[in-house]
Amino acid sequence: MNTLALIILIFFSGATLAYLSSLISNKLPGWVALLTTMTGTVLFYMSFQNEQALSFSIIGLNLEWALDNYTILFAHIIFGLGILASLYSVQYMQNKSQQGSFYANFLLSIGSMFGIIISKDFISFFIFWEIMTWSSFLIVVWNGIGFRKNGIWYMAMSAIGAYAMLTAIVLINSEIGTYSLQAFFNAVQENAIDNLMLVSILLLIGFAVKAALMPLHIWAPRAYSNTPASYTSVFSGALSKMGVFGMGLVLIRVFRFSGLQDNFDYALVSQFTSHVLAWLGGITAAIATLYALVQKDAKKLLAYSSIAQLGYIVIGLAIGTKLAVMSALFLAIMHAVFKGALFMAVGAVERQVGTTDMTKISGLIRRMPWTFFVTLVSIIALAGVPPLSGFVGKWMLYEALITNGNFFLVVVVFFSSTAAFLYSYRILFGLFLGQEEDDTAHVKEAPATMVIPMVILALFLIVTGTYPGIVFEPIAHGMEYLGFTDVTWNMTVLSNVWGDSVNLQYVSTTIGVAFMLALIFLTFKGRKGTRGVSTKDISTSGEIPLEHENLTFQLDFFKPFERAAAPLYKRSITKIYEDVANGLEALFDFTRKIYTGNGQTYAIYVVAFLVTLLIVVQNML
Amino acid sequence: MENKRNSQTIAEYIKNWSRKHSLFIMAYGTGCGAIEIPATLTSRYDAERLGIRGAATPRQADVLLITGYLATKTLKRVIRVYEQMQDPKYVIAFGSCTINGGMYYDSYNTINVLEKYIPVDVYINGCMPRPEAVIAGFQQLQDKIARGEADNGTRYKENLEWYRANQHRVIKNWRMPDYNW
Amino acid sequence: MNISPVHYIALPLLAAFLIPLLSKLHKELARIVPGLVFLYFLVISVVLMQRLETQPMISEVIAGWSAPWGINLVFTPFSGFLVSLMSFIGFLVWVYSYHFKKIDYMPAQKYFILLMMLVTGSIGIVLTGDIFNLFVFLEIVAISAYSLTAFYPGRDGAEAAFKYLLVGSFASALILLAIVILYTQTGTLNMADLAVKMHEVPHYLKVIIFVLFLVGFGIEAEMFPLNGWAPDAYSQAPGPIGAVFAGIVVKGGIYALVRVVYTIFDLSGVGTILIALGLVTMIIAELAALRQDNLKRMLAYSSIGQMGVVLIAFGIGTDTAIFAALFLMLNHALIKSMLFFSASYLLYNSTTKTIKELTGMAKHLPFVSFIFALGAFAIVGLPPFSGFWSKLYFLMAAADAQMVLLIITVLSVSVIEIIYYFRVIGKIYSKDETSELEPKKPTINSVLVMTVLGALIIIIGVYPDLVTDWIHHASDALVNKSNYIQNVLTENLPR
Amino acid sequence: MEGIGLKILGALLTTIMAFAVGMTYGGITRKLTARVQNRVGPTIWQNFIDLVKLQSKKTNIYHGVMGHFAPMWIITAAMTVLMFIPVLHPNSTWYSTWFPNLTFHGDLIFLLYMMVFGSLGMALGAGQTGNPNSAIGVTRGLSQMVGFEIPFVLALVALMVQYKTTSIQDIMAIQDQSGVWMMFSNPFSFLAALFASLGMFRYSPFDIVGAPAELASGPVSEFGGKYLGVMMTGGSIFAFIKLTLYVDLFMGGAYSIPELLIKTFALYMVPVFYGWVSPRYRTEQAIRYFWGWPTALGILGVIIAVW
Repeated sequence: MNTLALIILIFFSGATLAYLSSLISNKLPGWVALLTTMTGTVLFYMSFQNEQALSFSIIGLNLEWALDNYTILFAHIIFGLGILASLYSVQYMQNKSQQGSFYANFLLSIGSMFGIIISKDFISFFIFWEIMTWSSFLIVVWNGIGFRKNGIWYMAMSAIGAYAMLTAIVLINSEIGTYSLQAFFNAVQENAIDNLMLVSILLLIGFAVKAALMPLHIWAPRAYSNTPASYTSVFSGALSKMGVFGMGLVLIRVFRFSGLQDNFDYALVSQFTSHVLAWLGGITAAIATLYALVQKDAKKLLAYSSIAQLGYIVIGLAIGTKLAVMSALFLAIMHAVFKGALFMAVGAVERQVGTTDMTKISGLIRRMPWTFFVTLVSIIALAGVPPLSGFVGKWMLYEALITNGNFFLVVVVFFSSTAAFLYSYRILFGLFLGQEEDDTAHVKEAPATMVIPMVILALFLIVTGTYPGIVFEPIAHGMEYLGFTDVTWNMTVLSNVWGDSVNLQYVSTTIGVAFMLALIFLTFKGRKGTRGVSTKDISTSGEIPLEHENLTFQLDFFKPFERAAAPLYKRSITKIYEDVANGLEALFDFTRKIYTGNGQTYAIYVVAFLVTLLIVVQNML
Repeated sequence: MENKRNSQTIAEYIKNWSRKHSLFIMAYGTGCGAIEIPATLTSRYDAERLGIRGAATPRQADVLLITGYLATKTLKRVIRVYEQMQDPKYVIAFGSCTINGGMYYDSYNTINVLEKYIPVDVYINGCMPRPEAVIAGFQQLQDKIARGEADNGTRYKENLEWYRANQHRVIKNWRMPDYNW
Repeated sequence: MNISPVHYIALPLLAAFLIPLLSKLHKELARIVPGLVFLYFLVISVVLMQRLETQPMISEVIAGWSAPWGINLVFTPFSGFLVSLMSFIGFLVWVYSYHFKKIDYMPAQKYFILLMMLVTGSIGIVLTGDIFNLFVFLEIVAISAYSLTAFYPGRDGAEAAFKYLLVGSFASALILLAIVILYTQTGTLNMADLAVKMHEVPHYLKVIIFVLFLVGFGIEAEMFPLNGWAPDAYSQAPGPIGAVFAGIVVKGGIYALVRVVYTIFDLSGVGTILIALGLVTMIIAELAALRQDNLKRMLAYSSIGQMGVVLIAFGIGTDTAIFAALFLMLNHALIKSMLFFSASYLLYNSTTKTIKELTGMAKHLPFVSFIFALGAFAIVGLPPFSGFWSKLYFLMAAADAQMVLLIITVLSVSVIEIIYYFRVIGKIYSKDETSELEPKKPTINSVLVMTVLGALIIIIGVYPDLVTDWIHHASDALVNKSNYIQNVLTENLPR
Repeated sequence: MEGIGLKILGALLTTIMAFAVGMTYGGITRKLTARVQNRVGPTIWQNFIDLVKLQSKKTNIYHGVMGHFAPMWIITAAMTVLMFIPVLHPNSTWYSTWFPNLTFHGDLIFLLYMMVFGSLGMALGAGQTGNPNSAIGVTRGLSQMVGFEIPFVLALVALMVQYKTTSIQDIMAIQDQSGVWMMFSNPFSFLAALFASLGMFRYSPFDIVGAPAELASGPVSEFGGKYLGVMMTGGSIFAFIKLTLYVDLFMGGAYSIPELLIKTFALYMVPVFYGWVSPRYRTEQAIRYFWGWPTALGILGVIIAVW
């Protein structure tokens, strides 16, 4: 049997099995899911080097599945994160009810994500896309809380995106008579599609919803924060990348290498669209960052931060130069890694402490050192500080923007990534630093099966910080699929088109040496007189904080910044959406006035309709 | 001066010299003497030329200034601050009140002899001492430091039980946390 | 016994008379006999459909007079498709409602007879080749439907039935009028013959007849603004009857409309009118559904909306479009029945039938809630459920016809559809620890029915080729008008 | 091997020089401030004395592992950045023999990010202490950073665009070739960067982080003894780094140490002078300040650079 079909089958039947096994015992589905993901992953990694393809037909439509380098790049994300998340969730979900439905949807979404990337025709692409949407939707609302607020928005926005995509798909089909992706790209090359811009923009809208691009992002914070953390890592790490995956195809394969660049109008429109997207990405990054830093809930903060990070990725893709795309794909992978790790870490906190509200937690660093370590590493990567891998992506992005002449966009990006330090610190401080709570004195480190996946991700961040070439290799292959030729990369040296470079090995060596020197100096100097004290032992003007008092600064953390940036906070897109939605609903209410419930009215309708038809139709027919 | 040098190793000498010339003060405004501190530190008397400057927190401070009478309520804070300071640390007490209670000698809530509660390096007499006197006091302390004689914290630690007993006697509701200061 | 389409009509009519007598022998017979009839329907459908493999259509002449003059029943792939679907749904409704009014059998007897007549009438509409006969069957349907709407004693049911009656009698009158005009002009009532002779009718009369038919059948087909009766009727009739309305009766109305438009008339521009009407119907209905508190009304509006889409598809009129329309009808019949079946249980203990009362139902009725959710997923067209394929084909048809705006409108409305369906799911699945109610557990036969429907929806969704051949045949038969005329008029001499 | 030995020696020399210069500038500032206030003031070596005293504290406390690591982070960041910054002009003889360090392996954006590394460590250490003042100080510092980063980045973008490079050596070389310093060829960007430097050096009116009066010196309020000493060292090196960076970018770099000292000192006096005459801003005022005229100047600079 074809491996691709087998993997899909394994995931989908695994989902069924997971659900059915929950009828026997609530503990089983977790293991079933783990086994399924493991089997699928192993199967994929055993065979992904080989050429894989499959095509079959369903109600007269040809479906094609195949692996290519671009696909493999994203498959790494899906399977890597998927297997870690399923290992993680076994313990995370331990005492929760209804695990069957959770794991069924978990596996469905992973399987369908794989389905999306291997689809080489729009129909199976769309089918898997929708399966992914509703399975993730079911996980978003899995806990039954805030269904209306979280779930409906997600589903509605996803539907808008999906339907935009569907429109584009059927339009493409009506133009070229097939759903094949390759045929579409060929048609683009040959300029055989009349309303290519419309189609592309519709497709982009569809992908932008999943990539949570402003102004289509409003589902994201709510959906991300309402999801069990074991899935949020996949959700934010891998699922949102499906939007990136699609955008890459459209922005690069259609816009950049369309063979129509000589056509002035086409070039103008496609460049305009790219620019608009790039700016939207920038605005997304900036605004989402601003919202992230006022959040009190760690998960919500990370949700907004995800949106911001996806903004960078979109910028990179929209700019579309070699370096920019490379940075975007690199950031996409890194975002999957560090955001996966972060959501897992926050999930560990949630499981051990019972809340993710940063105003209620503090000082967990001693209780959960591994979780802190993972968070710290991920946050450093997220903030883009060298020597971890986040910096590599950021660096490439900036260089790409500057060398490409997007001067003001780079400032916006810089602003948002500087502001990102604020929320980065917020989450580290909010959860792990500050005075220790007596309430959390009993808290222990999360179980090993939860810590191990996180630590693996963290280690990956550290290693790729110095040797990003590990990641560049699949990216370069993927970019060649997208149409770039001669993609160069180096194991440790980053360089831009102007020839400027950063040698990461030197950086990490210098940091390491300097740090070791300082460590030795500080640790051994006056070692006798040096001692650790409790975090309660602080100098508060001689006042003595009592045992139960916690002086950790948690509320209104960035109030001064909020005050300074008040105009930026004044208008919330979410609120606008809600107003629009409410307004529309009120407007739609008029339909209820049509149906008065009065038989006479209905009779009049019939007569009036008859007369109208007689008048109108007489002229028409 | 010269005999001081002889009794110390060179490293000790350098350390003490730097301690002498860099005094971060924790001005604890316990009483009326606090008014003299600004005068001492600002332009007219300019204590900074002697390396004396204010420190905001006891962690960074070298010298604790007790500026006047000490109510028992304040004493608790003073002890706390003192214990939070890092060795070597010094205490300068201002005015008569810290020596013998001064005009508050029979007050029900004021301690009379500061020495009983925390070790004091230098008393500056007067009610109140003028900035000149304060600076003189500082210089005396500096001399003491340079001689390597001022090590307040060790004294406190060695006689901790005695100090604690005295402190307990006046501070009835002793709720000092049992931190490992 | 030679199986013929006549059995569809004759047997239930016979049974309807016999049931009161038989039930004197044994009470249960009042329940069982209709079931047997439905079962027999299924058998005939299968046999006849198989026979269609060898011959293009089966035309059965009643009372010996051949086609242009006598009354005939025509079993084409198209009508066969609809008849089989109706039989199937009818059978499922019977299974589902087998326990209905178990205690007192008198209402049950009425219920089952009416149900049978309703289905029979609808099947008759589809089968008949005679326009007047069509009218008669329409009346049978209408009268059974009125009675079923007023089935429960009480003001609301009676009011709903009255509205239905009022509007329905308009429909009857208009259709009758149209038939009269038609007959005066052509002198025939056979539809095939009419189609041949249609060119004799002056254009202005043609238009008038068309409009009369459009309005008349439009009422049954729940076309805007003639569908005011529908929400009331759906919500007042017994639960499973909602499924019959949505799955069977409306299909009959649509069939009649389509038969008239596609076979009898040769007017150009009808497509545009159908599209326009369908569009308006769909938009208004879905918007109305968005704000409904009452679950059944919501389902009714949604049903209307779906019919609007079907109308649009018929209006587009290309092969793909008609394929899509039939596929839509199939899916709608299956899914909406399933929704009504499950909604009945969800609303069983509710006094106001509002969505609000469904809070936390999933805890008490996990299976029914699951089925409802499945139905909602399928009807909004999420893959891999059956609703997706029909939607896809509909959009493909629209795209081929270069109707981008139409696609966008339909899909925007679909978003609204998603919102209101998912709101209900949200209510059902939301955590509510306070609810104390002990709702009625679904009986084994209803579970069976819902399982069958759910399985079908998933199976068709995953493997649509199972039914597409069937639908292709049906749509070919519909499009190929001359074939129909020729076969009816020439080949069907009495055997 | 000889080359490596020389390089290590050069690196050590650079570090020592940076440290000494930073400390001395701090001392000079204190002296000058005292003179402005009509005081005698401490010696200009006062900071060294303070440092020695801090290092000779007999006891030290830390509040947890991050409290222990924070000073190391700072000094690590300082030393690393120093290694990647060209202290002297690449064309000068001194540079090639003594101060090349690792400057060919980094660029401007790398430096920008690397400079944050230390602040991050500081913030973590401050957070670990559990002192509310520290955390407040950190949030103020971060907020202010968002403020001044914008004009600063605008200036840098203008620079990079104008010279079509992100390498500092190239920027210096081009300035040398054209004979016009950046501060003259694009004065608006220079001004924007200069305003940003006010926030960077955290002298009054932007000393909202330390804010001795209300925050008890902010992030460092729980640090004393050797920890504070190491932080001071790191801070001094950072001061030198920032000044050198400015000199490199806007003043064409320096060919010799005295030239470097003159230029850096001149630059250094700007925030100091500004501080003497200004009271302290509130945080939001500070941020708003940077988002106002400095940003406008920065945008103007970019426009001119693109032109």
